[in-house]
Amino acid sequence: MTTDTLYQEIILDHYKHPAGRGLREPFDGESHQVNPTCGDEMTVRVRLAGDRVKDLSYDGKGCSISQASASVLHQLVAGHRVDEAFGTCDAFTELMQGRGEVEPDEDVLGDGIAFAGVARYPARIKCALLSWMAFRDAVARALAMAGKERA
Amino acid sequence: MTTDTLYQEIILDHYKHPAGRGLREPFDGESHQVNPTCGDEMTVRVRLAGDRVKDLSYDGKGCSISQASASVLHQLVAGHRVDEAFGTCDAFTELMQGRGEVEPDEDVLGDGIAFAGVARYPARIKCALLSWMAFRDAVARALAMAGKERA
Amino acid sequence: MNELASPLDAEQVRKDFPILERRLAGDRPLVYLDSANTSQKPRAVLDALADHYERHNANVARAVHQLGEEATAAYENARTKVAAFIGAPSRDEVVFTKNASEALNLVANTLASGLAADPRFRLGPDDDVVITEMEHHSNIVPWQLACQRTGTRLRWFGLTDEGRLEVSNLVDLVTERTKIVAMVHQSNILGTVNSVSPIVARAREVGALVMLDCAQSVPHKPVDVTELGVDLIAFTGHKMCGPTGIGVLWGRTEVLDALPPFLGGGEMIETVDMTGSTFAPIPHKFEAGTPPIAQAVGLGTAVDYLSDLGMVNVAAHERALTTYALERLGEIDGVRFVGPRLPISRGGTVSFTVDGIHPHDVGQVLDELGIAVRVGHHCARPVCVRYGIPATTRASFYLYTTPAEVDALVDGVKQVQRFFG
Amino acid sequence: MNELASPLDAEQVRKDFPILERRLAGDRPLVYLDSANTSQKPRAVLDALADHYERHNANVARAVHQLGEEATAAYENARTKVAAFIGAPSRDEVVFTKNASEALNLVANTLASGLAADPRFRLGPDDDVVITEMEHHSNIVPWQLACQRTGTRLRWFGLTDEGRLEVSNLVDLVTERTKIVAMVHQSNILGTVNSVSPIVARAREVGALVMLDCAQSVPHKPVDVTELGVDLIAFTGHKMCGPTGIGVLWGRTEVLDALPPFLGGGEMIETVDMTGSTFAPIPHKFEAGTPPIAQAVGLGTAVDYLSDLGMVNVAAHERALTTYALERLGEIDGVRFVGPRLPISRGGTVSFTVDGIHPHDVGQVLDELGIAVRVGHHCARPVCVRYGIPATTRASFYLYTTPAEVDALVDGVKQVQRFFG
Ligand SMILES: Cc1ncc(COP(=O)(O)O)c(C=O)c1O
Ligand SMILES: Cc1ncc(COP(=O)(O)O)c(C=O)c1O
Repeated sequence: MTTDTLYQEIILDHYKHPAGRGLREPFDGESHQVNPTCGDEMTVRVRLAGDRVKDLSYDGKGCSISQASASVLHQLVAGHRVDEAFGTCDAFTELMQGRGEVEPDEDVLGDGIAFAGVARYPARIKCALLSWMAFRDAVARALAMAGKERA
Repeated sequence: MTTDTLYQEIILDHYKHPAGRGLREPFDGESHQVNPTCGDEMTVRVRLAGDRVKDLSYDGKGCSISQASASVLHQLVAGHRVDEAFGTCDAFTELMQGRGEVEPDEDVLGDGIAFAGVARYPARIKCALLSWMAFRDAVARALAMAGKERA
Repeated sequence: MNELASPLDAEQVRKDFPILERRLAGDRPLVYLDSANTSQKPRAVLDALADHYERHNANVARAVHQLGEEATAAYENARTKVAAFIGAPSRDEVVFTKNASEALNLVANTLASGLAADPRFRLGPDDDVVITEMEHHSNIVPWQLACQRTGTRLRWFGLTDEGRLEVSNLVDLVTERTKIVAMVHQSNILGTVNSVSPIVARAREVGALVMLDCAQSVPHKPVDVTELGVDLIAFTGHKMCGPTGIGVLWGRTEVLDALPPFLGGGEMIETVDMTGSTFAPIPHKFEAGTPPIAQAVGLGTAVDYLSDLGMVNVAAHERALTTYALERLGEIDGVRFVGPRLPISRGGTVSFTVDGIHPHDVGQVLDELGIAVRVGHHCARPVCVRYGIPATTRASFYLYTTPAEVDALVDGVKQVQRFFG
Repeated sequence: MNELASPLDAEQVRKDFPILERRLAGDRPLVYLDSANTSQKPRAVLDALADHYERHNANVARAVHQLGEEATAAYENARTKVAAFIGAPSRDEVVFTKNASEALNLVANTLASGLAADPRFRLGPDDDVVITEMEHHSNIVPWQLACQRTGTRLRWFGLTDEGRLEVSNLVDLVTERTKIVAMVHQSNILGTVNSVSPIVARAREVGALVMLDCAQSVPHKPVDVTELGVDLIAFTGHKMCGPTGIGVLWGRTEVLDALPPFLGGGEMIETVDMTGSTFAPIPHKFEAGTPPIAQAVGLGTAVDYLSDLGMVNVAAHERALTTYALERLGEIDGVRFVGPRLPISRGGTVSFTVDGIHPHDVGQVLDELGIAVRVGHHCARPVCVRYGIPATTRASFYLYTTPAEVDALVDGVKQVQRFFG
């Protein structure tokens, strides 16, 4: 293990040039997540259209891993079907919790495979997952709200 | 250290044939003491006459050391002047707390010198002192009561 | 007797415990019959402690550095081991405390605090807490203090002359008023193992929680929390080959989730503002401050050690010894047992009195012979009061105890009688 | 720099600490700069633990046997050593807890319980508790919980931009309503050492208690409770060369006597009846259950170790290192200190940010170089909020830290900047 396993070029790129960063209006669901050990924070908003994630916008303070991960999240789920996005979420979570023993599928995870090394750093897994947890929660809130409105 | 250091013949004698045992009426002060570690209990009554301890009566449950010590206490203080009795108390307490390094004075402590070995058994010191603490407390109560009556 | 119908080779086991080679005053070998008070530690546990401090020592859950990650992994791994050892469905249900007493106090205290959202977890003046007359002080005083604070009524099961729980009044005692039944699994003074299921059944009928004090059962026999069907248990590391300074509270997730936090600070928080804080999920919610890290690692190793021997074997070994000890001690004139006389539903803890001789004197003379027993009320004074005695002498066995040590005890008691005769 | 104006020979001291020979991933030597989180342990402490478990292990205060007497003597002897170490007038004023957090909670909890006879020791809705914005969570959350239970108002001293206590409003803050001022002696994030005497003087005027969190001062400089003139202090063994699993509460006799019991059970009682109990005198009143026996023995040895080196020398060594570190780190463009920039009234804990790089990333790259620092809010989140930062990188020094390690840190930070630049 060296720093390079963790800080892949792709990660540093996303960190320095994040995709889709910034909180945008309108949105259907929002979630704010905190990493208690380090004080990192991440807010994620989703805008749904039918069965699709029309936009995912985000903002937060945190380390390169959490920032880059949010950028990759945006790249992978914005414009995609909600069920597909949840599948990607599952795959990314599995990769993170796999102690470095899970082989990532590039077709599903795209740039996300660069995070494979993070799984070997227990203290950083939460950083990588922060935005993904917020995304899941934001969609759940959006759907709950929509359900209420229909009722 | 062997059992014989602790269980001197004199101690076993007092244990098997205690002097002055039993609670007697009338009395001027009474005290009940408990040893929390083993549940031993001792009640001591004093009857005062002028500056003298006219009688000291006692009863309790406990080990050979606590029972023999009460018997020696009776022997040493019943009939003696209160200030003398307190002097004896001080000497006995000093002996017990002296970690086996205090040379007991037979003139003051009489059979009490047999307890010198107890000082080397931290768990038993409290047993030996139980009746003596009760005696001191009983006299204090008697004097306080007398003071109140005079006032 | 030298042959015991035991699946354990105690002579072999003894080699794992350095202290058992200790010579006492007068060059006497140590006959340690006080394991219910605290157990001795195998070499494996001492090595684990040394290795932790010499190679991996760091604080947990706070560091991104290598030592911190190693220490955290070791600490959390100990939690996983303990959870498996007691059959806990989730490792998050295992909370490390400083001893069993803290675990018991944690529950009494949080129920009494009034801070739980759900009223089932708040004690009040219309409620009862039910304990038993054979509890250790650590499962009496916390409830007395809790009841004093909240006006809750404290009730208890009495004892039969045989040293067993009097359960004939179960239905009158455990009622709709009862919020929690807190009772000992195996008595540390009587040796009695309580039958838990009828009480759990009744508690379920009336919606009461059940907490079991397993300080004397988890070290000595297989304990499976799922099988027991209780809500909470407490036990302590130092009685099960582990270090001092660590205990365990196990609780069902729903129950631990519902209890408000106990001690505040350190890593038990989610976020802290000067004006208010939110708390971490279990188990961390109940682990304020730097936990007993090295001690958890040691306890994890102790659990491995016990599991390797097999708790079924440990229990069988102690049963054989107890049978033998009850038989041999029972033959001595003037020896009276306090607790079950038959080796049925009881553990390897044998309390007795010797006619006309105070336990302090019994213990003292035994000590001169190198035999370590405990004398006193064993932190269960109500039991002594119940049986009208000031104290008992208690011999307690563990996996390293041999029948020869029981023989030494029997000979010792006879010598005591000669001495004071 | 290789020569430090320090009275300690750190190279010699390092030989006492086995872990400092540890090689990390990539065969890097360990540069341990996280002692404010937890300290490393000298061989003497590890030997004392092993010797205790291998030769003297038994429960305390309960046994008449030889091992029990030895364990009790060792445990109580540790209390005597700790009392002498902090200048306590009586050894009975030293209570062993599981960590500093428990000591702080003990005081908050017993004040909030409402069980004290004397109203000065009962918190209520007309009272204030005063803390500071630079407290560790362990001295915030207990008071938040206590205030929540009792309706007491929580107030706090703010911080200056320099990282010092804002005391200009002392008289408005500490008033007749104030029951207790609870504050940190040395901040674990800022390094600031607070000046205690003006606050004690004001507290005395209004009849408030003063409790000092000495978790970061007792390990690093001479602390004399009598000189400080406070009522209570808390500290923790693992930060002062001692084992995990032990902390200390010291309190003036009158204060500890007046506080009601905290945890119930075990040896904290005088007598127990099913209907009510009475309690042992201090310190045992506050030590429920089997205490951290081996850990107390280890802490006693740690205190001996520190005393032999001399706490004045330890403090001087750290001052020299801190001066050097502030100077060298201060030369790096983009490094900003959080806490006093001058080595005056501050300890060897240096928090900083690196422009544009998150502390997690700083810590991670340093770790790859074998340099262990802590990153995050250091359990003092309000300080981060106060200074508008999410977290800091913190290097903290101890008696085994060398100037070469400071150099390694400085080089490491530069490498971090290159990496993310
Ligand atoms: C200032 C301060 N107070 C309290 C604590 C809590 O100490 P412990 O974690 O040992 O309870 C710490 C250390 O974490 C600290 O730095
Ligand atoms: C039945 C029982 N419960 C609770 C305890 C308390 O355990 P600890 O002293 O480790 O808190 C003990 C042991 O002393 C015990 O035997």
